[in-house]
Amino acid sequence: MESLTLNHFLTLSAILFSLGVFGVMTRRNAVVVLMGIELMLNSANINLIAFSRFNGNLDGQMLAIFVIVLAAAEAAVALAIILNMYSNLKTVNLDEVDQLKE
Amino acid sequence: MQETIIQLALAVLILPLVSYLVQIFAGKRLPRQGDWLATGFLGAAFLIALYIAIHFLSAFDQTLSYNLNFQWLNLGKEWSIQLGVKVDNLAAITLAMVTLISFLVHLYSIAYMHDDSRYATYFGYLGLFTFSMLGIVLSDNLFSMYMFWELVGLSSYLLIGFWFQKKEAAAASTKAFVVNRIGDIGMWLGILILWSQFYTVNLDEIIAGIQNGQFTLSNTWLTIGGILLFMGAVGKSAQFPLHVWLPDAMEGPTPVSALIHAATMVAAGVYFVARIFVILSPDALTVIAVIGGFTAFMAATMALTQNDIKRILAYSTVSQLGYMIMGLGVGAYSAAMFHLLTHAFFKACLFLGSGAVIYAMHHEQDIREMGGLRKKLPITFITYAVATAALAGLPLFSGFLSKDAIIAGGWGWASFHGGGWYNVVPALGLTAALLTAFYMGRQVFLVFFGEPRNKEKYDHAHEVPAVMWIPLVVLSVLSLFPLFSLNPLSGDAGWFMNLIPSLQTVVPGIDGAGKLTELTELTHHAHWSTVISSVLMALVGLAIAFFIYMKNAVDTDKLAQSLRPLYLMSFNKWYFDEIYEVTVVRGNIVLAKVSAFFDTFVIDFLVNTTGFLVGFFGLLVRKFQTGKVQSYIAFALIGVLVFFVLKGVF
Amino acid sequence: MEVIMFWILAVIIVASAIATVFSKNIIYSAFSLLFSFLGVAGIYAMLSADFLAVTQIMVYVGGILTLLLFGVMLTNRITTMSLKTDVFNFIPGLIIAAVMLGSLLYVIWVTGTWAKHSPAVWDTTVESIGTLTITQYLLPFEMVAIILLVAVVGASYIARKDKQNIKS
Amino acid sequence: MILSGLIFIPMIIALLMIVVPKEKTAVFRWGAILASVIQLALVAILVQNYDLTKAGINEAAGYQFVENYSWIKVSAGSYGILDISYTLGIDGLSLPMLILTAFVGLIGVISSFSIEKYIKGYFISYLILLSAMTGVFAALDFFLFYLFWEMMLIPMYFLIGIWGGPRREYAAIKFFLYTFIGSLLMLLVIIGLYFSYVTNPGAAPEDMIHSFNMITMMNQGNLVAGSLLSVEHWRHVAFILMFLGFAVKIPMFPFHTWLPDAHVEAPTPISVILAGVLLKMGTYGLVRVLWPIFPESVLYFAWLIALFGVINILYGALTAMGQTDLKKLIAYSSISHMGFVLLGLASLTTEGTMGAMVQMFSHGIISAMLFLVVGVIYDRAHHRDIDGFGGLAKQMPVYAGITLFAFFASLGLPGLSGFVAEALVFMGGFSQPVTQNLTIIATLGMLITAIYYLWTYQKVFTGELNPKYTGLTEINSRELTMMTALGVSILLVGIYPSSLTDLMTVSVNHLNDLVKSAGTVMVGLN
Repeated sequence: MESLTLNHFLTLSAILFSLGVFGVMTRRNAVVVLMGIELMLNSANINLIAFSRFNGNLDGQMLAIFVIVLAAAEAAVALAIILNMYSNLKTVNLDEVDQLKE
Repeated sequence: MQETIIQLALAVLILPLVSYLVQIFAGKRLPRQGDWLATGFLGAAFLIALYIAIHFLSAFDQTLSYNLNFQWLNLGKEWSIQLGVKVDNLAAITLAMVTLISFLVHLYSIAYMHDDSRYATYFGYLGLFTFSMLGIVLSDNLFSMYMFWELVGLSSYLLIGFWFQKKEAAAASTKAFVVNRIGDIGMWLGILILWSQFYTVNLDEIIAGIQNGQFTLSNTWLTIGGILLFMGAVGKSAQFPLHVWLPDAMEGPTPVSALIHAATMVAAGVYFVARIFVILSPDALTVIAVIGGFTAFMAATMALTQNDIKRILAYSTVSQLGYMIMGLGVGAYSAAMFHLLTHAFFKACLFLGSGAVIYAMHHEQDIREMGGLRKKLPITFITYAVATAALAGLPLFSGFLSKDAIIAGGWGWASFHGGGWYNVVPALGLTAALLTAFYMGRQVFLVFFGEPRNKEKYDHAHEVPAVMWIPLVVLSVLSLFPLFSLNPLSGDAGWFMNLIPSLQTVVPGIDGAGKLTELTELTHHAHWSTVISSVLMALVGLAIAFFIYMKNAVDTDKLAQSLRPLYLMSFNKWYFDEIYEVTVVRGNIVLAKVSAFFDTFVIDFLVNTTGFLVGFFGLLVRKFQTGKVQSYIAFALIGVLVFFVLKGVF
Repeated sequence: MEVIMFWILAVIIVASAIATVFSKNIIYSAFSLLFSFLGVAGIYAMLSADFLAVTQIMVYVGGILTLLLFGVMLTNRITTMSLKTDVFNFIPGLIIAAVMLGSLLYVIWVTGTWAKHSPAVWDTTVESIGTLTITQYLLPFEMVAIILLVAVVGASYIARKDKQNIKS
Repeated sequence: MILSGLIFIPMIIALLMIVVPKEKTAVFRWGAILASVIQLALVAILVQNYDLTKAGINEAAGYQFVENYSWIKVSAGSYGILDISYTLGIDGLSLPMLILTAFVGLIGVISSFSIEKYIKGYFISYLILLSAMTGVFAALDFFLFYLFWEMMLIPMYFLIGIWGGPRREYAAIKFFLYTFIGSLLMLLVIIGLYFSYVTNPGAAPEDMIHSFNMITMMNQGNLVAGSLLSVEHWRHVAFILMFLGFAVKIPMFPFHTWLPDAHVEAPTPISVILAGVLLKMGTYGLVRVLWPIFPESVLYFAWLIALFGVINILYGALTAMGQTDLKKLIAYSSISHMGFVLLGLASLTTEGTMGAMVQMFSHGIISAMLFLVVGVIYDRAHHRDIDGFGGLAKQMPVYAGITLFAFFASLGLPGLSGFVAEALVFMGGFSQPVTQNLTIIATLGMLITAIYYLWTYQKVFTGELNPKYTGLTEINSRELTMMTALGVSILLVGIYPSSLTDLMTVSVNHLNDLVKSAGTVMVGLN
């Protein structure tokens, strides 16, 4: 068995990302969509950290930290929006929400 | 002396302008609405002009002329636009003539216009007109001549439309200005041709330039230029085919007709052609002669059947202007100028006389309603008769001298060109003389002789006041032969023909002096036969009129019936108005409507369609805005993918 | 050893991610996501990013996932409504995701040599990250701090019950 | 500092007005008067101190009252250095336009006293418009020029869209979109010019200073070798694009249809400004920017420009004849008259160019007067249908006289300013073989113009008085004051044109020499 290369990680990250995309695209429940987004962010972080390692410096890791922090903030805001949406529209199903239209 | 004369000439020019400004801005507040002031200004102008004229007459030098130039516009190039005044014999005499008639018309108007509500304005307009006319007379260059030319158009517009409440007057004024403008455009193009060649507008410099062969284009262009310049005169002097405005212009007050449409403004065209006479090529002159001769004949036929006393005179004016133009065309320069002068006096006399008749008849203008007025209006009758005799070309009167000289010049010109169809031009002139005598005879017999046809108006008629008949007397005296030539049968020996000799052309390739000598020779040769034939024509014309309208030898209605097509043609003025109405006026309106339609429904339609298409596209694109978060994400991702693919492909 | 470790983690991550995405029950999704996050943390550890691995577990598992679960609980009335939720736009989603995956893999494999450096091995990165945070990355750090503050305030503002809504 | 003052004083006063409560209408009215009077006074100072011997155009030293401050200077790596400066200066081409702006601006303010709606907003917009217009005429930096150019659009949009007639929104949007597309075309070329001209040609790419200064662009030595606009056919393309940008403003057939709509809907003072000043910006742009920067294209396209000029003259006049709305008629006559400017500029002779410049000024004051004339009757009769009046000369003799004066001025009566302009244009056009035939055709415009004005006068003022209008009041003293001021200036330019032309002679000659010499040299450029 060969040793691990960067491509392994990148491929993993690509698969994870695509799954995230699929989730975001197809799920009806806003919370699950949010989960898909988290998956995508995670895949990005894998990339960053892998690059960081194979570049020999910590810039990627630093960036990943910021991503994690922002993801937390994002999750908080997004959930707040979902709660608001729920209290106003009585639903969290995105296909029933088209308030953005006009 | 030069400076004094120039200053005096400028004073003559400015006085009417001052009169205009005073009358327009302060006239209403002056006692008697300022008529005395305007008349006084013009009287002063006349006296100064007379002084200038006497100066020139006493010097009696054919080449005497005074110039003053100033730079009007300098654009930093080697050329500049120089305006200026030039006083020579012709200008001095015309100056005196214009101011005299203007003064007399002012005087006459005091009574004639007395009840008008815009009395002060009227005198103002007269001043403006006189100013513009004097400007043309004094200009030494084409540019300022053109400027004053248009100002004359403006003042005639104002005066014809003076009684603007009358629809006809308003329409006539518009027509006059527009028709004149057609001619002016031609004139302006002519000026442009000369300008683009010489970069000067000064006439003397242009003449010198052409004489020295600096006109680099072919002689055809010189002909075209000449004809274009002549177009200005066609408009202003009411020559065929732009004569249609003049009869309509009779809607203006009668003194105005006398001033503008008989004596001065219409003479401006002739004066202008005289000023450019020497640069006209033989071909251009032929065109001018033919148009002049034709106009003289055509207008005379139109005058035969009119019933409005002023309209007869109007057509007669067109006809007489045709004579002058013809005279210039055939090279009888001094004869034409002579006729300009004599015609101004007797035609002004006729118009003012007709005004007196109209005034006495309480604004009745139809000659069929008049008759027997010689008893009621003796002074008017005598002066009118004298002027009629002059117009008809009877010996002993001024008109004979000049008209005869023109026709003789026409015969001379025809034989210079070897006869043939060239003879048609003087023949037309001669025929017109017959017709003139006839229609003037008709008018005088119908108005002053016979029994009154409208008893009521006749009974109320009475002789006009002194301010009105004094001008008549002055003008009729000026229509007598001794003032111009001691020989009643020839003007050749008179002071005018000697002071203002015929000029020789400067067009390259022509022996000017030789041509002039030969023309003079041939004209002289034709003199006696012309005298006899034209006297004969005049007498025959008068005699026919006498038998028809005095002796009632022929029933006029029956005559008209038997010559119906000819009668109608004459009565309807050869249908010119109708033809123009259908072609030019309608054509213009249609063109205007078409372009307005085009603008709204084609161009603006395209513009709005573009706007609509953009909006429609927007509506289409709006469909993508579903309001669903996931579709937005999908679009974003598709965009990313497209980018990917494109990056991969290229 | 390392390779085997990677494969195991990869399988865990992908499998639980698939479960997250496809599961009809939200609760299952959330718990699958937990495994996915843990697996990613393992990958971080393998890439000698110890600090990040710990952070991942703490923030994602401890924070975000809990938050998500709260979200699920608060927005679904368990008594009245099933926690099940279905999938829609299946085909377009699949196509886009597949094309995305294809392009990504294509780019990864075509490029081949991403690595500029042989894999670095750090004993611990905590110290270096700490140093970097307050030196080179001070400004972003401060900005992130502000963003967090704003997010906290904003989130609580958005999520608060509207008084008028309560009345009505 | 005079120019900056000239530009910004109205704006400062407008900003001060913001804090004034909107009930105090007198403050806004007299504040606007104050701004305009200050502007006029400053322009008078400019004229007083103006050196008639300096040409300007493409010589930085020839400009006067120059203000030059570096504004934005950024290095853009391999794209060189971005250099935007605040450069103002005037020469013989801009001075008359500044006089016109200040003069017509004041007339517009006086005329604005009749505005009754949202007075505060109106005067603030008006003053900002005034600032922007002045800025366009004084700017020498393309960036600044464009900035003022766009700044003018917004107040104009509101002035038409809020204070206009019944279809004001349509008109305002049409005006805005049309002119905006025009300015986008212009922006495109400005950017192209920016990349193609540098102040230090020959330097390394990253050291090249790309300036927006117009004067830099007028010197063909500043072209970067190999740049887009050093290729002849691209230069032609750029010329056409920018020309179209200005053509919308002129407005040139077939891009003119915004004008009648805008005029018809705009309130009287805005029509006055629109016709008096705004239209001149298009033609000013031509002489200020296009002619010196693309001399060879000018020579190449001269006949086409002249052709469009003649189409403008005739088409505008004919369409005017077909109108029944008095204001629309005058709007179309504006189109017709702006054609003379194009024809004159295309002739590339001193007379022609000077004629075009005089026409710009003269049309500014004449059309201002014409729109005021229409405003007077509209205020009283509340309609503008030419066929709906009749015999007004009896009821309002002074007004009729003034109208006749304005009409005759517009149809080019000698002694009034329009004639000087037309005469010079014709002289210039006729003496150039390229434009000769077109000039001959253009003279027909003189006739058509006369016909429609006189017909209009005949229909509106002559004949029996329409009994509906026996109650109309004569023109009042405020209106009379404006008319008199305009009338006197029309007469002054008409009788003594040197008073105007002397300001421009040196610059106009220099411009012509530049276009002719540079144009012939450049033709060889590939």
